[in-house]
Amino acid sequence: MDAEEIHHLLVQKFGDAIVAATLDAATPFAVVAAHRLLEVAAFCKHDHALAFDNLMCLSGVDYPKETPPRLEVVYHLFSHFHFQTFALKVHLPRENPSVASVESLWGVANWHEREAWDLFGIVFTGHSDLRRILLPDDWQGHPLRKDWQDPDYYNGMHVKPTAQMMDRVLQGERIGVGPFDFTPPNRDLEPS
Amino acid sequence: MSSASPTAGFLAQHASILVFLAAVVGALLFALVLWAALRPSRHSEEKLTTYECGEDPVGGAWVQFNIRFYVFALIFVVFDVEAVFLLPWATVFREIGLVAYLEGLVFIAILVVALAYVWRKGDLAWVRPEDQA
Amino acid sequence: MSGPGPVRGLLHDRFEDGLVVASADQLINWSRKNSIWFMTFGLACCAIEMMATGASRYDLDRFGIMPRGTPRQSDLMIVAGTVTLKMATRVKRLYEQMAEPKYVLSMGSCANNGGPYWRHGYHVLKGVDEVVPVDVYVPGCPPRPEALLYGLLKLQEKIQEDRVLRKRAHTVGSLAGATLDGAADAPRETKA
Amino acid sequence: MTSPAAGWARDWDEDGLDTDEMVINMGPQHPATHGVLRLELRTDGEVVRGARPHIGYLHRCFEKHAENVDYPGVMPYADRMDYVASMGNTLGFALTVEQLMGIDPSPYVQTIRVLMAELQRIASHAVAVGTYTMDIGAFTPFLHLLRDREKILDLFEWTCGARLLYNYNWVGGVSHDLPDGFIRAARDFLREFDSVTFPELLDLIIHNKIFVKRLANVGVCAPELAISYDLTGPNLRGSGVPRDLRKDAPYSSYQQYDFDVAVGVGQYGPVGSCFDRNWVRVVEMRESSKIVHQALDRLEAMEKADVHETVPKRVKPPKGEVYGRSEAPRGQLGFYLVSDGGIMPYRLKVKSPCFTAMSAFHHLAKGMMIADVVALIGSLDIVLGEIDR
Repeated sequence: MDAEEIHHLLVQKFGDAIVAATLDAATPFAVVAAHRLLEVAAFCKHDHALAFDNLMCLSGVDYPKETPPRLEVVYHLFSHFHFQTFALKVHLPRENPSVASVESLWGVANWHEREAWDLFGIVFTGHSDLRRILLPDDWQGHPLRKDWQDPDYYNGMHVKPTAQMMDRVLQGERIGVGPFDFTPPNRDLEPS
Repeated sequence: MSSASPTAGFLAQHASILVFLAAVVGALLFALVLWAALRPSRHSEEKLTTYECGEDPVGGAWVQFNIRFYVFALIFVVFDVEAVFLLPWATVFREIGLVAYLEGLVFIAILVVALAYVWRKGDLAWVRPEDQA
Repeated sequence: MSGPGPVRGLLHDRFEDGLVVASADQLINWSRKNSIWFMTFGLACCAIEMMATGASRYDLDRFGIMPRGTPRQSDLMIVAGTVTLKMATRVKRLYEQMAEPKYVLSMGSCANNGGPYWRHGYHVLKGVDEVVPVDVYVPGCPPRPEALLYGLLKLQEKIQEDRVLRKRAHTVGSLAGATLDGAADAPRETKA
Repeated sequence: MTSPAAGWARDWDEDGLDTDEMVINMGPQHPATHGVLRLELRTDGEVVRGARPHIGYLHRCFEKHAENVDYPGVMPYADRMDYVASMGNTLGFALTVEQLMGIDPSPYVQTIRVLMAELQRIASHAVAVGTYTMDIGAFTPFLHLLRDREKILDLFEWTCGARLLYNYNWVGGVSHDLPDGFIRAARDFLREFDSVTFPELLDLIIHNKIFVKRLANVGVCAPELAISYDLTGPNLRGSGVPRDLRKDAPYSSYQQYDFDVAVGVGQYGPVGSCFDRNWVRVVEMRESSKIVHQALDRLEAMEKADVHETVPKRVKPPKGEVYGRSEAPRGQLGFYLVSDGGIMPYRLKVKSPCFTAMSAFHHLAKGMMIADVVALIGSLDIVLGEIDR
């Protein structure tokens, strides 16, 4: 069944929980209210007409410039049975965003949600083990947010790109000007 | 055995073994001492930390292992000692006649019974089926 | 964890220059040069090129260069791939756990200075020489197997020049612990 | 089978003596973890009670780069994600952007893309099977397979100058046309591959008694678990689910080629074991060579067209979003691209097949012996560049 029927079925079942939908996009999606997401997702999975038994991809997207500024979580679903795809979206505020975890429905969501927490700071309530997955545990901040600034150091190592050779020369550092010491690295200096 | 004093013949018979042992020990010592003298050594605490693929080891290694690994060690010792007894017997059993030959076989038979008992008791399984689940 | 101590050895760094000692040095260096065991430290794409260099067409065994699994038994650490900040502390520890004499070959532009991930890589270490003293840099992304072989030959030349028995006037680089005391912590400036 | 002696009265109750579990790190620097993956294994004697994979040791901030570099600039970074099969990544990304921009490359370009993708699949599976046999203990197949892979790398190098990371698939076309004489050289490789390499691989390794006994019922993954944890590609087909994007949702004119989808049948044990996943990869190599044969015939019939014909001068897709999927050698590679109409992607999220395969690891590794954990990692055929992105 194509996107319109899926959308129609969802609106019929959940009414106002389906806030908006764009069905003519390259991949059609429906925006779901954050507090009702778990029910809609469970319905998508268990309903025989939809049977979305596979969560293809869960991604966070940061829209700081939209009004009101929001963080989006996008669920791309796929059904092995009907061989159809659909996407659900959830709009979250940019300050301490949180949404129910769908780990109970699709096992793969465990890692996808840990990555969304690690890189965007989205809290998934009810997640079994919400830790950082890609970055070290003592990392501050969530790098994929649009307002991310590279720190200068991370336990003693440069994070900001170190000055390029060009900039150091422009600041007057004498690089590659010589006199060059042609003796091999460790031959004794006095003529032996 | 020749009538000369036992020690004269003794050295001649075992000269080859002694030379061989001396050569082996000599080569070993030479190699170790030479490299002990030549190699640079540089002490640092981090070098002495245990290597666990680059990570900090979690928990100690001195843990209570499963008891059946100890049973394995016992079984190994039993059959190893059997081999120690059989080797000298095997080198001379032609000269020492039929009775000694049969005694050897009885010795082996006893240990085969022991092996069958251990096998049946299930102590030879490295991983017990009930642990697998 | 205090830094590595001074280099000590019974006959090491004892004798003035002379014919016997110089030829003894040559013999020792020749034996070390032709039996470099590198630690399989494949991080990223360069690891696949390192594997291809070790395989049958660009064979490493003909130089006596053989991969080893643990730092305890290896003389050379080929840093093949991008060193991330999470991995950098492990690289430092593995380098410390290697036995003397130990060398480091930085393979690929990621290990040299962060490579293509230099500008926006918030989690990428800008060059492995921030954590370990490097002997040979092999440029390329990934370097061709011939480039890696050339780097290894350059390292062999460097080993051949080493002063094992002869008194060590001043040397640079991490040759057999030749780095002056404490330099391993701040490998940037090699004192003249 | 329960041990025969179970019935005998045991004088001491083995479980009465409490045994501690030891935590072992199969850490970032380990020959068998196919890259920098750390496994925290809770073991009781030899049996793994719990496994916790730690990734992120090769997190190279691909998605941050994708937001600060223009579209053609993202291609080399896409190459470096799954660095063993980089043609597959760039093809996936190029198709995603073309789907958003509505570009449809000429049949000549599509055929070249299929040809290159399938040659890359053979080379990638050669590395996968080669390192897998090395993990299990047989060293020589690794040398043989890498020697044959070098021939494919020669073909790639002849075409686009690089051995491993090619930046070959551009948005709307390919970077270089095939040099003349390429088709004859590719046919030579295929003749030798079909007649010598593949049969040799099947007889000596796959149906080898030791190999079969070692892998037949290790790491069995049920289809439901595979679908729930979104295993894709050879990992899913190994569990008996015949799902292959080249057949189900053909892209880049895959529908014109006839090849069949290799599915694990479990001839030596339960379906979905390590053996099946590896067997599917090997059979896929033969299917790929069949596709390459047909692609070469098609290319000979076609007259040469300009490969940069549909490459746009400035890649500026319209505002919108798309989720493009393609069948990379390691599984279904997804690109979720959000464009705000600028020359740089607004957001590019990559769904990597190895990332999801690894998320099922703690389920599969429970109750295994440590040596089988190594076999399981090899059979999932993970590449850390793609897991950590």
